[in-house]
Amino acid sequence: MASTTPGGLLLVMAIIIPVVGILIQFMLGGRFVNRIVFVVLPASFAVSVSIFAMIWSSGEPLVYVVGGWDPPLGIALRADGISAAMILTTAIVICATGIFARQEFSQPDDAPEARAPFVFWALLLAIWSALNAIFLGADLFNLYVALELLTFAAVPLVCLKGSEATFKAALRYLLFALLGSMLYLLGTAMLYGGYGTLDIALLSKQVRPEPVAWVAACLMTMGLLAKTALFPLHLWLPPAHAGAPAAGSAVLSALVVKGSFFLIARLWFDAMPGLRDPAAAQLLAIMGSAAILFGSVLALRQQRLKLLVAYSTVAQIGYLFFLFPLVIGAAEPWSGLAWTGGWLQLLSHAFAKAAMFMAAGLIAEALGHDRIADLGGVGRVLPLTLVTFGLAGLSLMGVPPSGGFTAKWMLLLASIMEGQWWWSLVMLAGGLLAGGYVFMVLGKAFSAAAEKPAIAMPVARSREVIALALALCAISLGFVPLQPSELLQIGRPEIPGVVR
Amino acid sequence: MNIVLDIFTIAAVSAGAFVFMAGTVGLLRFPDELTRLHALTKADNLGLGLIVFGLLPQMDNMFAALKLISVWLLVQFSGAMVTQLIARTIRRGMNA
Amino acid sequence: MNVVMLFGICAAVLVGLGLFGLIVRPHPLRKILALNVLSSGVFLLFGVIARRGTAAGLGGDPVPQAMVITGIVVAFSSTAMAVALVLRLFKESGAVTLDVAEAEPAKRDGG
Amino acid sequence: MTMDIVFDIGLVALLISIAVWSIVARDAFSAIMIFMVYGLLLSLAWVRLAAVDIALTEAAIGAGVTGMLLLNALARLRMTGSDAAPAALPLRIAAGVLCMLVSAALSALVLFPSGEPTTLAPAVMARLGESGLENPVAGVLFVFRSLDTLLEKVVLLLALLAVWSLAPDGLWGGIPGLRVFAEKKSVLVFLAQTLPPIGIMVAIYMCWVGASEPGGAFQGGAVLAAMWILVMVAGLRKVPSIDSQSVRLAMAVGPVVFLAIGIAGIFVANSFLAYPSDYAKPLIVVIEATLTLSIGVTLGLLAAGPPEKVQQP
Repeated sequence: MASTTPGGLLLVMAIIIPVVGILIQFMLGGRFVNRIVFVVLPASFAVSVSIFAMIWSSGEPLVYVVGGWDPPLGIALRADGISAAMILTTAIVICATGIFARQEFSQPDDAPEARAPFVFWALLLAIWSALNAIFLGADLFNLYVALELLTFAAVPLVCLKGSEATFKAALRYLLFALLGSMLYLLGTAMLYGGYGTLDIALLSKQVRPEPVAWVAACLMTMGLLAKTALFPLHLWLPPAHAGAPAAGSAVLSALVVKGSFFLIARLWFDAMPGLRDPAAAQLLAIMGSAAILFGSVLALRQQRLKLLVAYSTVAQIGYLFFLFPLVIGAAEPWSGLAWTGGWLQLLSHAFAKAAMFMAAGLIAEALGHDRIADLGGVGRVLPLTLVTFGLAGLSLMGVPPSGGFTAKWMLLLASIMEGQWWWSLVMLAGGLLAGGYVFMVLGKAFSAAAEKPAIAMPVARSREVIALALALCAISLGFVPLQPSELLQIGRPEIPGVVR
Repeated sequence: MNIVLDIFTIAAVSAGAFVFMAGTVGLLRFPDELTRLHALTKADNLGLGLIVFGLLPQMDNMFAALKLISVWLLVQFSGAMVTQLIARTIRRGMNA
Repeated sequence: MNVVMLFGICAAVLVGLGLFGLIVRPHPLRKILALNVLSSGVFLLFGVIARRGTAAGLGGDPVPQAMVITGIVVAFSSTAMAVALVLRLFKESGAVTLDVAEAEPAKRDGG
Repeated sequence: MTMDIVFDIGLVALLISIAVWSIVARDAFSAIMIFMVYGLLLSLAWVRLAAVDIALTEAAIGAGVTGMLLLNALARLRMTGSDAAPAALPLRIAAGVLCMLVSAALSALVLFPSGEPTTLAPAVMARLGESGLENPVAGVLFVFRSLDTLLEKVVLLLALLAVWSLAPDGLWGGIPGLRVFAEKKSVLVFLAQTLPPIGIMVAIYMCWVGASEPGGAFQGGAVLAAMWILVMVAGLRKVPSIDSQSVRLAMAVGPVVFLAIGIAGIFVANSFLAYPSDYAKPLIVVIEATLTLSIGVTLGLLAAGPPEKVQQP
């Protein structure tokens, strides 16, 4: 069973290369940070692409048994289809963020070590390492440590600007996140007490629907929901994501909240397949629906652009939870379609939201403010950025051609064909509301009546291009075929019916 | 022989526990900080000393006994120092 | 009644207490304290599970025991980080109200 | 056996009532004081659960360093009297009911376990010999689940980075705002001169026996940190600036050595974080020794807080 496969070492490298970067940065000091990042980002990117390529071409998961100690005594790392997709997406978004932030957080060559560059790059690398550890982890306690690593890297990013409001947002985020980790750990303890292992593959064979498993699953899901900011546990998210510097918001909104969502999916689909319960799945989707509706309505009512984008994240997270009722207990081929649709939504939202936060950041930088009411005419000053915002918006709304459209179409189709048509109403309403807030911004920006606004600070064309490239990634996901994806099924024998 | 040692241990440890109890009562009942400090340190010195003394015969080797004694000495030392510090702070507070 | 059950109940009560303090105490420092009580309950549960798994001449299963040691260090790190944030917030604003008024109802669902 | 259970019942009752007290106490100062007592009692509970390694860690970190951190915070917040009132009554009742439900569910699961006790103890003991260690907990930490331990060291480093990151831009590279009571011939100075040699020896001893008996890098590191803070508070050694080269090296050396040995394992022992069979124990001792230093420095700096003063040239 679990034994190291060829190429398994890549999994270790995906986790430790960023850590090596952080350690070197501490040892050599911040003056070398530009050069360290210049080496580590490409190296780590290459590793991520290789992992993706190996899984894509072989159709088999990669496994690495750390230290040669087989589970349950030791820890294994495992990459299946969804890990591969997440790892590649993470690599693209983080590297794009790196290029986007290169100027803002550049350490001057002959100046003494500066705070912002030192902290920002170390945190970015730590987030990358933690996310990879989450996507590859096959042991629930190891995943707890990875989850904490992610928290510790994400929270300081929120208050990097250092104002009273961001400290408050960071503290609130931290308290929610710590509560979430503790509930997760509590569930982990109970699973170990019940089954004597925390290895996901071994657990999946043993977990039966009995009280200990139910309580553990419930606690762990609650904890992870707090970290994913699913309504009504979303209160920490908007101030935190809106308060961070643009590059930080992009990573936080596009990737960090997805890390804990990924764990919820791992838990329900991989660690405890024996527990799959339609009622629980419905409950998660109900919370998701509430998130879509409330998040979108609140986004419409925001007066600041970055807050609007942050509330849109609250809404878009909701769609991910349709994965549960539409896959669990449903028949092929629709459950496979829903599986693909759910993950595609996650990936396209990652690209679109990163692009959107970067665009919002550029607008705020150029104008010196991000009040939506005063955005009039900004489209004539920053046409490229507003196009980026619009393209990302298409994906969020679910208008073709875009990854968001394909994803939502698959989910919609699955919900109707499975006779759970009520979710499709929520999806349509969510799409309309998203259209509302996107056009509210675009309408202001391109309004013919407005004067050309004064520019506080010009923004570099290269940064605009990076944001546009991410938005185009989200659009290009719209061209994946409308059928269950083979890649996302790799390593999942329990969902049959996929034509290979 | 063993029984004698056991009885000795019981007696010494009980005496130590009693001193600690008395110290605690003092801590709670004495009127001001300085007298409370006095009660606390007496309990520390004598109580812990009695307990360590009582436990010595129960140790199976020299090394373990030595560890016990050094624990007592360390507590003595740091306790005395910290008490001094607290007392000085209190006196400074009174003068001000 | 044996040691395992006794400390198991103790762990369960501590978890509930920590959760309670986290929800009802508005001051961030008190919330941090409550989180520490909560985590001590969780760790104790690991310890109880370890004690229940006495075997091979050991007083307890060393695997959960090692996990607790890792957990204590992580919990300490988070306390240090949270306390530093509270102090910085105080320095910036002269007060440490978290403005948690709207965050509270959400936490209620955290259990 | 009956005596034991009476003691345990007393201990549990005390633990719970002290926890209740620290949650409901009116003012923050007493809450923190009580919490420190709670930490010490908790170490006693760990001894009763036959987990001496954890008892040491809890006493050193859970009660010691955490308590110091909270007290320092309290002094800086200058909080006196009662703090803000707790939440409104309906919320308190709702929260109370919810928390009781959680406690009840957990207790029920503890009292009526569904299966046989689970344990990996035999598996650990069967393969512990291969590592040359005798302390099974150290075996799990540094051999079987060493990836967890390695990542957790990175977490510790990140926590320090997070604390530092709270400083304003201009103070980066400055000196942490630890309060120094420099007063010649004070008792504190005497204490700071005499205690550290003993403390450092205790730290080294703890780290050394960690391979075979309870103890190890964490406990040793915490003692080291306490000694360092004592010396700094007494004004015998300056608080270093956060960009000091030696501090940075000391912080990173443990994780770096750990990672380097782990990577070397790929080439000489066929797997990341595997040790070549004959050299396992010496390598682990090297890792633990460097980690003790790094942990000591990191914990000390965590307690010292973010930089608050500019470095004097």
